[in-house]
Amino acid sequence: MSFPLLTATAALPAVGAVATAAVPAAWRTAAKWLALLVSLATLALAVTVLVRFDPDGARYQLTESHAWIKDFGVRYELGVDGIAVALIALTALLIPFIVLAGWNDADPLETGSSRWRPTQGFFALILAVEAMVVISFEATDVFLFYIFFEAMLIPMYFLIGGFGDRAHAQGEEAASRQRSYAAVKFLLYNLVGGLIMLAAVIGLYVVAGNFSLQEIAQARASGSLHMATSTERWLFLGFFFAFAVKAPLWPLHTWLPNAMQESTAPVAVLITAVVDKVGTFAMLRFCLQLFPQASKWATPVILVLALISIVYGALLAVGQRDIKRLVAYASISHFGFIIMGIFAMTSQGQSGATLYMVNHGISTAALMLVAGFLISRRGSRLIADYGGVQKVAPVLAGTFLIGGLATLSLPGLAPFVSEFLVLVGTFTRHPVIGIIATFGIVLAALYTLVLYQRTMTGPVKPEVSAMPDLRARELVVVAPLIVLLIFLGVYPKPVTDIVNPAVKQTMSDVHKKDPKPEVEAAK
Amino acid sequence: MNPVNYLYLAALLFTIGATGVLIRRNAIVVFMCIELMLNACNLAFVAFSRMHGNLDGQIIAFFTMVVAAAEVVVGLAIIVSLFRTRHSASVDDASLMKL
Amino acid sequence: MENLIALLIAAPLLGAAVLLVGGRRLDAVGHWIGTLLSFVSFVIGVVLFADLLGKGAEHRTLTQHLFSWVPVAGFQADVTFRLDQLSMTFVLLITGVGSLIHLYSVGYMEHDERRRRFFGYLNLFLAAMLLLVLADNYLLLYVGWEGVGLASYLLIGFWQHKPSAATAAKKAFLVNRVGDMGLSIAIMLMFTTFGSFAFGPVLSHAGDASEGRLTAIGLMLLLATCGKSAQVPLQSWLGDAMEGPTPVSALIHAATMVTAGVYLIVRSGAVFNAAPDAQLAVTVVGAVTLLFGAIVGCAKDDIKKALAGSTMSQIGYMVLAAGLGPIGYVFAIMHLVTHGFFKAGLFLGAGSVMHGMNDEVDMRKYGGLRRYMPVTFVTFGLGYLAIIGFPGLSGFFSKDKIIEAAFAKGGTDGWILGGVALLGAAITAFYMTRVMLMTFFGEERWKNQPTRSPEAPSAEPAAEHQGEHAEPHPHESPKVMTIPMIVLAVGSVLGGGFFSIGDRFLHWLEPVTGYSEGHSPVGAWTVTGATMVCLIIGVGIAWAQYGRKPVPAVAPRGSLLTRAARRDLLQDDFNHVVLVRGGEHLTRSLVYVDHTLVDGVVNGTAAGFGGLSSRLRRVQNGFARSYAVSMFGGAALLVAATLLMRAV
Amino acid sequence: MMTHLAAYTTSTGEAFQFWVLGTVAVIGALCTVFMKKAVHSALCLAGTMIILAVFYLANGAYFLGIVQIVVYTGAIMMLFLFVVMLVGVTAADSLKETIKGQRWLALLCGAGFGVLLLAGLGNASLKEFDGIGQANANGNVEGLASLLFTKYVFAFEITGALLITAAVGAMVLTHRERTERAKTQRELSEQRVREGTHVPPLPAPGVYARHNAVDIAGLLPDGTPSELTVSKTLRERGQVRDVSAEALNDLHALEQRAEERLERTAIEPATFKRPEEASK
Repeated sequence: MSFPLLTATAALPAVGAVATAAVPAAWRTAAKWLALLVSLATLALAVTVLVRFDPDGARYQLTESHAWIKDFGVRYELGVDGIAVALIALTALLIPFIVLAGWNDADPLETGSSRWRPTQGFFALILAVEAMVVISFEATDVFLFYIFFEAMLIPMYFLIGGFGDRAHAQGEEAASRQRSYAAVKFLLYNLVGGLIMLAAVIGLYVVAGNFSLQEIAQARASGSLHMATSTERWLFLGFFFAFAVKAPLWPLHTWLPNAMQESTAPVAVLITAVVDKVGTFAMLRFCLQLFPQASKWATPVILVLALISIVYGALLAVGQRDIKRLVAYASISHFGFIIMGIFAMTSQGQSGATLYMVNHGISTAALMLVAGFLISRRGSRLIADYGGVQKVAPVLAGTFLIGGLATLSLPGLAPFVSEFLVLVGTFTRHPVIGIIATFGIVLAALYTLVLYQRTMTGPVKPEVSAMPDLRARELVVVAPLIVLLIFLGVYPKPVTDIVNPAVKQTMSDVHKKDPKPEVEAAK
Repeated sequence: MNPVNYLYLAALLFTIGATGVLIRRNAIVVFMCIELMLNACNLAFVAFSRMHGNLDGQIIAFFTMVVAAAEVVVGLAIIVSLFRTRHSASVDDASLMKL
Repeated sequence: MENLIALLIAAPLLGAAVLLVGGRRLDAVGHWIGTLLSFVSFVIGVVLFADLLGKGAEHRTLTQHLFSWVPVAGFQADVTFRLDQLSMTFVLLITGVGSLIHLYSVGYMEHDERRRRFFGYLNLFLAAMLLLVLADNYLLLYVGWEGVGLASYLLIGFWQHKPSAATAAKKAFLVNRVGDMGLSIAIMLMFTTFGSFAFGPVLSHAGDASEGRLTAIGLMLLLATCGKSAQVPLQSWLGDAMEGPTPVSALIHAATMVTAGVYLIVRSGAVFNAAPDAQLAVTVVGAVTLLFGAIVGCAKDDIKKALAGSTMSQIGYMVLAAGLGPIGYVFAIMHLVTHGFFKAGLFLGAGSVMHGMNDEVDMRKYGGLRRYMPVTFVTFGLGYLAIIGFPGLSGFFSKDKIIEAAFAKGGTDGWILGGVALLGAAITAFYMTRVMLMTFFGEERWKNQPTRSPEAPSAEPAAEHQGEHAEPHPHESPKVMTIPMIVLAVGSVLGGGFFSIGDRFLHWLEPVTGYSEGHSPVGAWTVTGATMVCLIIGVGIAWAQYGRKPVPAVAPRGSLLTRAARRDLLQDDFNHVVLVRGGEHLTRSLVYVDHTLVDGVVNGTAAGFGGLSSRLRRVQNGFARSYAVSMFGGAALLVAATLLMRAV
Repeated sequence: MMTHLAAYTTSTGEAFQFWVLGTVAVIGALCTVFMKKAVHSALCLAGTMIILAVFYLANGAYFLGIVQIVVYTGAIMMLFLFVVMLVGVTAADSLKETIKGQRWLALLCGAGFGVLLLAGLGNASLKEFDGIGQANANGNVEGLASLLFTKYVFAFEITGALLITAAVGAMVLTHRERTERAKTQRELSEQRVREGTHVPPLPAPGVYARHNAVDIAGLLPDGTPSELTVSKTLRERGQVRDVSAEALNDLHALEQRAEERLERTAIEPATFKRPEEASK
């Protein structure tokens, strides 16, 4: 038996989480370094997975399979396809930055404050989330997936509810109230989605007799497992609902702005760049593979919802007065693109969507983390409290601009490639939806540039005149992300090469072929 | 007259007893109403006994009486001790079932 | 030789990277690095040009494949460059004029503490613009297309501390994005139509596709053009873009970037040739903009904005020509090149004037400057003569050809378009003469008055060391600024003749763009004659109005048209009322909707359950008798159910 | 063996007895429920039970009839009366409803249940009666006994155990073991002094009230009655007579007479009413 690489990748951060939590209270810095080391080691493991993965090989690789709950046919089954590999790499890549960016976020407040901020807990929770996200990407057993899909809510709940921004306009009391509101909202939304999914999971077991994704998918493909049309649709909806909450898709999105607004920037990145990706990933892996017919049946509605997400999220981003809320709504718009790409049912759409997940992770991380640095300097999230930062802190402004440009999908930066692929993929099958979605790029420019203009340009506000530029630690966080954004914008082939075969498989799962062009001119 | 009328009477008495249980607040009266219900049942049993021509119904009625006696003993004892601690025989006082 | 193409782009890109990442260490030499790399690019361009000239007309297309960019199933985007006669023309224009303006900026931006960054942006622009014209497929072109938009954004907003500059930059980017949307939809359409968006397959198979699709593609490309080239209805950003430093206006908003739309149409000629409706739309847009820009140019007192109106109008000519199809492509490009020379020259001249006038931009506060800045006067004057189409100068040749071609379109269309083009020529003569007269002739209106205009409180940093309200001391600019102006003036004088005599330019471009001789209903000399008459009329009116009478230092109220023209023919007001206000209302109401409705539904559900449970909780009142009632009711229900079941 | 008729009827005498006594039984039951005082309820219930005993007898359940009278009416009802006496009369005797909607719900449920029950009985095919004669052939008591000690012997034994348990349970519930020595009078008075409440003995009833019966509250100097003067049990039963208004009226009349005698301005005769009268 070979080394269980996938288990190790998920287990390492889990063990790290426990170890970090166990560090004595006085050794705060040690806990931080431990968390950083663990996340880097996880990254190393993830890179190993990436290297060992053969894009042209079997669909699921590095598989592990052990019996777990025999009576219910639940197995501990892991395996990765190209999409999962890309996302695991993204997750493992982002966590060290999140840890580094949140280095001081969970320090105890200055003496005299009654609030105690458990540093160890903060980093342990982040690592715990990482472990659960990674295993969600790896699980090929529906039940196993479900458990971790739900379990990650717990550490996220504590991260949102327990660690907010340091300063708050309305005082500590209001901040804490809003935080717990956001955390509860997050939990409730996702829990409801999860419970509906649980019903569907049980239903799937009743219909299929086991939980193995591969077996069920094969049985579906070969026709040996027949599902009644309505059964399949109900099960699909049960799964999809949970993923749509997590993703989040309009109109199930309202938890995201609250959660992102109230949590610290690194945690906000964790939510939107890492945890939410599980939702869109699961749509590709579970919805399309298990319920191909129902997926096709639901496509029109989902595409329209995704379209609404895109335009609506962007419009709301324009109207926001809070930097983090703005980024949250921008993310909703981007998730609209991802879901649209998935359900466009074209190679371009799905490859684009997968690529989008990776790119959105990186670009949002860049933008949000810089925004977090900005907010921590001034102690306010309100856009109106800033102005002229560019003059005082040019490097901060520059990185903020690059993050913003990535968000608006400027060509040359990574998100452009994926966004365009999604648009093309949608357009080839649904031209009208594709065209309307294109309006999203104008709106994206609007909210990004308005944000930049209001915060960074113009006369220097007195409150920001003493603002320090990015520090070394912060540069270490931002610079690699920007380099990655540029690299993947210019040369996304490494990612597409991994993703394409998996997308091809998914396309064949749903029995869809790309539409032919009118004139065969490519030859 | 058809002896089934005894059954109607039993049903009537039972209903009156049940309503009494719901309406009265004095625990003792409530208990009396319960006794009334039990007696109504006994009447029905006796009538059934006659209807079927065997004594099993009467046996059951006999057991009912015995159990009712036991119940009354315990119940009244509870009422007395309740009254001692709360100085009231009302079943409503201080919503007993609420924390 | 092919391998040099990438270097064309790499040189300025390297410059941009070094200058922007390098930090303050490079402040002392940054501008020279930028200028040097720009010249390097130009030299490479010249070498490649020489190489192309050495080949036969049919072999003048070089391609360089670098790597596969986005390969997904049928969607294959490569990073491939294509250098043919059309791209070569642009490369030379971009790097040539670009290098001169780099040089000019060394002097112009001398006192700006962020000069290094300025050169970084300029280099970034060069790289993006070169990428735009060298791309071998539309997606790569799109990268350059947005890249120049970014550079333009950064440069317009270079003085970010001025809110007006920041706003103008944002506006430029946004309006351009609308155009970019057109380009991206066009690319998608190409992909669904041809399964590719590389120039080769698309252009060679354009004839095979249905006309409806081609028209759609054409219209989307036109939308892109409108955005980038400031054509009606997306022209509103160009006037505001003058907030940027003057060299930027000269390079990006006069000579190169704004002409990218013309490049796009000419490059996609094969598509337009097969879609007459799209072509008609192009000519209409061109004609309308031609007049629009000219009228706006007549009313502006801000020298740069007047020139911006002129730019709009001249690009209108080019778009008009490009819309005419094969009879106009070559002339569109020719006018583009000559315009690049003289308009860059004019802007640099304007910059030089401002440089000497404490950054005053109001022409009503100029006057009689020819004595103080002779070199500027001469070069500006030559540019002026070129643009109004003075016989023998470059504008004469290129514009004349376009007017001829417009008539040659034939039919009513031809007469209308030709007439508009002629009218445009007259107005051009009027407003350019106006600029000339107000700036260099007449009284010296700048004397005895403070000059810092309130609109530009801390305008160009070059003036920062001077007193707040000092009377300006007009002076000639340093050599590093005048030399580029002289070179450009020489180009504007000789370019047209050089290109036209012997149809050199026609023969050079024809293999790429195709050319067909138009059959004009009026003779070539008649058109020339008519143009001359228009020119004289225009100049004459301007002379009568601004040359003979003194120019009031404060603008008179003016006619309704004048006032409208001063406000960009109310287009901004329209935008403000409809788009900005409407958008604000929309977003605000959506924020409200999201908070109350979408969130409200969910919260309402929660509150509903909460309310229900608090109601239900009241049932649990702790009274044993209440519970007994429920039990009794339940028993009654059970009896009822039993009876019912038996009855059924 | 009798061949049974579709409509088994009883003798006319029994029918007469049923209708008369049945009516009384229902009235007794209703009185049980609606009588204000527990004692009256208990008496009505006893009456109903006796009638039921008669019905048992009429139905051939002689043993049960006797047991009903002896055990139920004789023992259990007496137990009830004892408890009523022990507990005394409390506010719980009021028929006034305190839970909103309880009465209506109860009556609704009761009516519904009753109607359903009667309807169910009406629907059931209960026309065939075997009569008890055959079963009682060897004597009712003997028949019961033979069943009780054969077929139902286990149930019988268990019932016995239940009775014993109940008896023990009742004792446990009602018996209070004194865990500490009773306080002496001295200790009680010392405690009162310590607490500062009612150091002197409680006032006697009837003081200043012209009566000195135990159920009349003594009056305070301002003429209002003092609760402290009457026994707690009387208070709880609501059997305290209030004569304060009378006394005050008498006083007033006396004053008026004195004024008349002294030929002063006539004073309007004031009438004092008892608080509860005033509130009516």
